[in-house]
Amino acid sequence: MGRRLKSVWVYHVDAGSCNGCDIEVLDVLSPYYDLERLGVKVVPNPRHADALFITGPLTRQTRIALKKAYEAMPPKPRIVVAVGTCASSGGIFYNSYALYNTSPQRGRDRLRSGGPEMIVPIDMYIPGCPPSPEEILYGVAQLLGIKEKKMKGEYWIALPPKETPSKENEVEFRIPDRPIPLRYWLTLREELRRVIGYYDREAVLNDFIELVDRAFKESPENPREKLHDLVTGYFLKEKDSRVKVAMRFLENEFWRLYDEYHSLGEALRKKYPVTAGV
Amino acid sequence: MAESLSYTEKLKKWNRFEVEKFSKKAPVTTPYPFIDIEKPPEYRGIPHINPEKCIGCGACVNACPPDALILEWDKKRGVKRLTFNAARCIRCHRCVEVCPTGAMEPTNIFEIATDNKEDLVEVVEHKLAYCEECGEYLDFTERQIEYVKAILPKEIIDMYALEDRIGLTQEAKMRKTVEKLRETEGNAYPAFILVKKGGEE
Amino acid sequence: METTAKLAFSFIGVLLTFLLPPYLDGIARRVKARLQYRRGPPLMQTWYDLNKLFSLPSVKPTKSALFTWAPYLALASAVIGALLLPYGNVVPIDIGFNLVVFFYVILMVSVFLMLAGLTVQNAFSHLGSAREMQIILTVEPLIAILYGVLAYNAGSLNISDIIANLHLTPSLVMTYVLLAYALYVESGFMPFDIAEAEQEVIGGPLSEYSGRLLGVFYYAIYIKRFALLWFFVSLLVLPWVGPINTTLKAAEVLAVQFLLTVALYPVIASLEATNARLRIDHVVKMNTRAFFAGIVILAIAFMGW
Amino acid sequence: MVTTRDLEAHFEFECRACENGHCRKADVETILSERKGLKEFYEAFKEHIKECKRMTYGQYMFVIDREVLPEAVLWWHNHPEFKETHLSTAVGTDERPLNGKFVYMPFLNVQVEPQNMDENYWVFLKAYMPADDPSFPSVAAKLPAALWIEREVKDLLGFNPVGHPDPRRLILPEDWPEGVYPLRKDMDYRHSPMAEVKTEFKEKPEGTTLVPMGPVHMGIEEPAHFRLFVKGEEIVDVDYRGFYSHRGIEKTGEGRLTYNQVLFLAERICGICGYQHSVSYAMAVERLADVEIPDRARYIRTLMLELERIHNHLLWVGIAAHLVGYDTGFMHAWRIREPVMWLVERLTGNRKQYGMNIVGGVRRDILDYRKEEILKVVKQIREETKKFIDIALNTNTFIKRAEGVGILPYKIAKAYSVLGPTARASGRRIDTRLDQATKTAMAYNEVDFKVPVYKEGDVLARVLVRMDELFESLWIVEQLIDQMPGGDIMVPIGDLPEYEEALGFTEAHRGEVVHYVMTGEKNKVYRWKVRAPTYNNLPAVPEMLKGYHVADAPLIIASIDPCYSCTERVQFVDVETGKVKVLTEAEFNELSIKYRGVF
Repeated sequence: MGRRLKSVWVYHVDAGSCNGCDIEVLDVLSPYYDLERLGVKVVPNPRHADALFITGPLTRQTRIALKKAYEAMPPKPRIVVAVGTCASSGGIFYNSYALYNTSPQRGRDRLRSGGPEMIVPIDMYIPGCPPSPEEILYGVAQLLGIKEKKMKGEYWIALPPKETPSKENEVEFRIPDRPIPLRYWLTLREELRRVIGYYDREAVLNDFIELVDRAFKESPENPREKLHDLVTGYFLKEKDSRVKVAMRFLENEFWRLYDEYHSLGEALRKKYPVTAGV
Repeated sequence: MAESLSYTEKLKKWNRFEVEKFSKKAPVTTPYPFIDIEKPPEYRGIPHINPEKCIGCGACVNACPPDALILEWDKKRGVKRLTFNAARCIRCHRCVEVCPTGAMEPTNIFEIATDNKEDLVEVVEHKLAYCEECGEYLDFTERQIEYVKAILPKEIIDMYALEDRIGLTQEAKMRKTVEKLRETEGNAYPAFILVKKGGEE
Repeated sequence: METTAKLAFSFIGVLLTFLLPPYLDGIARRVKARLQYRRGPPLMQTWYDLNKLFSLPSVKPTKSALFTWAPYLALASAVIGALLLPYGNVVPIDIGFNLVVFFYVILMVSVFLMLAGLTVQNAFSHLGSAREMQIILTVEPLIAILYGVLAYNAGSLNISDIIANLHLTPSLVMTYVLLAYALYVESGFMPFDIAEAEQEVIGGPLSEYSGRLLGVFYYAIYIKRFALLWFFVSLLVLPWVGPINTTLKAAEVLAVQFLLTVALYPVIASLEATNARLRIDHVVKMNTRAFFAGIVILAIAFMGW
Repeated sequence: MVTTRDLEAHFEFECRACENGHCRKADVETILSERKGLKEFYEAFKEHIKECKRMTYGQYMFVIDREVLPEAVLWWHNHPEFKETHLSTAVGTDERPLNGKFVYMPFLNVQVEPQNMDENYWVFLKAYMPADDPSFPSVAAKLPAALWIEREVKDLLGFNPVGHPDPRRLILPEDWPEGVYPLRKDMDYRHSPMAEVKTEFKEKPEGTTLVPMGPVHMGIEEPAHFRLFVKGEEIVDVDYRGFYSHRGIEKTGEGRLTYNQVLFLAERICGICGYQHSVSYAMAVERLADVEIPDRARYIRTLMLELERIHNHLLWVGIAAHLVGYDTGFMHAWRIREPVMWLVERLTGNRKQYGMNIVGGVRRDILDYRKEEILKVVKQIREETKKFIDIALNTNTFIKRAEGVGILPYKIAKAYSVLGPTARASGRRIDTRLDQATKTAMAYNEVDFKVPVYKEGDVLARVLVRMDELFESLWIVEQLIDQMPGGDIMVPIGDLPEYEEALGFTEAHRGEVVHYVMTGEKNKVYRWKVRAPTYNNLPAVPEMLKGYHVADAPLIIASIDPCYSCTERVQFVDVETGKVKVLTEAEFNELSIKYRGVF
């Protein structure tokens, strides 16, 4: 589509930011992302500028400077871009005493408002902590008319179990069926966080569950050896040492849980034979 | 499974120079706004609440440092709204880490700049459990009850006869326990449950 | 040379003066970008910037008339300066001693820039103007001396006569070198753009301007740079090309001038890219040293060597 | 002034933290014998010391009377043998809910022997002050390092430093009413009272013109306000008023967040050295909880710290080149730096705020393919930085602008207790990685590296120090990769002990970062004090600026690599005296224009 704006001069004001976003704004000018090829030049003073990049949650003290910088800009093309989560909504500091805040709510009920939008009308929000150069490029591209907006608000209604969805934004409840019981999955998942970290644990756990499933299917009478061989087979393909450590750990942990729950089951049944009807 | 790559090989295969088409020679700039790119798999984009798995337990709300996730209660309509605002999310993925059902999925969506803030808000509405005896709504949702039943082993549910007592308010539960005690006076009831459940009994 | 060819060439001269400078600046920005391993803006980027600036109203923080008129006066003097130069063998404005006129007219651009900076109550404008003044006061006498040597060598103050009968002497070669340095300093390229330095004085005298007035000022500066470069190129090329009598040869010479200008601009851009900005006292020291060298050359020229 | 001597009669001292037998009250002899210097101090101030305690490994606390405070601090600071000992900072706490008193506690980084982790230690001098008269004798007159520290405690807690040379407001915004002290326990962290703007300035020395550089100025990345008084081009005097990024981080940490969430707030103190803050905070809490974190976690933390140092030094060189107008240097420095940002984005998920840390270890593991990525990037960075340095250091215009500019002699550096590369460029042999016991949270004791120290103290020396440190960091990363032990990456921490204090510290690329944490009930943080290196370096900037040109001001200011948001106390005052007229010269004159221009 045709580009509306060919040359936008940008002026950057730091309203008390942690300078993570300022560095990303400078990063966008560095050779790999080069904002200047889109015709956007960063200028040293608001008089020459058409657009205003604001970073930071608008601390009480920078409010004066931001207001003046905004007024010093020539009135006609005043585009204001809020770069970063702090500029979009006050970020992690949103209800601190040192931030300028005009909205009556002070606590958790103030989800949406915060940051420089209290004193300056903002045209474009680029959230991110800090937004990577690609995100800033995406925001600027939207401003120049190169890209379209992709985000859209969502409102889901989570239906209680056993109800079928009628409208399209209603979703029925589904616990994903896994070969191992839910409590095994939860315990293993929690312990994996300690062994391999929260990011890789999903994939490693899924692989392990498949192996357990195959072990129980292929040799129900002696699953332990079967699982052991399957895991060693898995190691032929998966060369990564940390994933191997995690798989061995999962295997031992799985059998420990298996024995413990079973023993607990017998103990309870022995101790309280009369269970029905109580 | 054999011919597909293993987990780490898939991750290793991702190469930034191919995706963003940087060139090795002098002008190394990426043609990004004019081509579509995606972030590395490990990138922490904005989390997405998967309404199918979410049980509205609020663990993510407690773990979220900037309060980007909040619970809005509507006790009259018996509804609890879990609201996520991407404008305030600092993408630390603590919610992804603590979510018990894996409903908080980590995406690597990074193109979320918008001109109106309502696009960044994602809401999941849950129906609260209703206690017939006292006629008022409880704090937890029905999906939570379902999930707890799925977790607890069969023996425990039968032994404490939790089946019918889970969906009640606190007083209703206590009243039920007291009635059960009077009804089975001489039964060999384990003492510690009495003290914990009965409270004053 | 019939009047039509004369008219044609001067029309080309006017065209070049108005259209080429921003394009040259686009080339410079592209070359600088490529030296910094980036893609750099399209060549027409400076034109886009100027169009945008012309279309915007400008904010006037002061009521003094000079603030609004300075840019237009600077533009006028820059254009006149450019038109005093030979295009092919035609000099659009061919009055008697136009070398001196050229010297003063180009000087007026910097003077207007400085005065504009002083009309406004801004510490950084004053600082910028003060720096501009220091640069001019140190570089203009040097240029005057060099023009003097040229005039002495060629025996007249009229540019077309100078070009016609310059004869090669060692002092002339030295003059060329010093002239290159002096014109580079006067056109305010990187190591010497201390007046408009962004980092220290936020655009110096221009920090108050916005919109149309700013665009006009930038346009004037680009035309001044073009005029100085064109003057240097024509001094290099025209004397040694022999008498130009047929229009074909004149057109050919004009083409050579144009190509050389467009070729030299990237060299200047690369010089700009690889140098940090000097401090004002460095520049003053360098200019005074160059000035004494100029006097020595003048002495040599007088001795007829 | 009421001294504790005559209060003694009915002043029965008991501190709740000690009374539940929790604090480590080994008897005095064993504590004093552990480290050199403690015994002499105890002898010197015998009658004033009420209690002596070892908080954690290598951190000792003396509870002394407040009258003796200045002498005690000076006794340590100008200690004859321990040459590099310096006053790190001071913590003001409102312990009225605990024992009805205010606490002012300066602490010092005692360097018995440089680069020896087991000898050096920290000394805390805790002085209790009654609730109605929170005043203490000021040491700022004799020790410039304490200038800002005492002004901060006056602003945020209402203490009154008696005899302070210039007790102006330092941190709180102009329109903050008098008498409201945010860090006191009775004020809610969300309450933000307003008042009319009141600005206090140093008067302009006659015969000089004022060049307002700030609040948003080209030469500095973030809001800080240097009012340069110049004669012609030469800077005569400077009035600094910073603290624009004051976001009330400590109060928010105490107010809304639990101890694990505070980590993510700690990381957002500064966009560039976020991970240093989060590691030093985690170290403080781990010391409190007496938890031994697994080795692999220590290695991964050190690895991330060094990667952050690498990309920061490259960033700083780019900024320095940019401020001198040498934009090609800026572009190439940042081009070389980009691969580190991509690498870190793949390792941790975010280019800057790594979020790798949790109290008790690390959240993500370094799989094998990530190790190969790291080694590839390190090799590439080493080659390209060598090329960059050869080119950059041979552009004589760059050298001419950097050499002999902004000189900071050793004496002033020690007096202002300047830290980090700025101090190492002036001859101070300090590097917290090796000086203090960082082995509980990081693995610096298992890698070997040199600490570059230069004597000249000008901007060029600072460039060279940073470049040498860059190559040292590359070498450290390689060592870490091939010594990486196995094992878990995190140890779950249950509940924290109540009312315990500890100090966490790392060597950020700007200097020593210090986090003091005191826990309260229910896993909340009772008092959390952050002190970033720029807090100590910035007061020394006016000393460096005097006598140089306005054109050098941005470069000199940038040469200490100021991170105003890091200092969290960095705020500015506007010259405007409150009147706002639309677009008159006066109004525009006050607004000194922000830069961010690159071309």
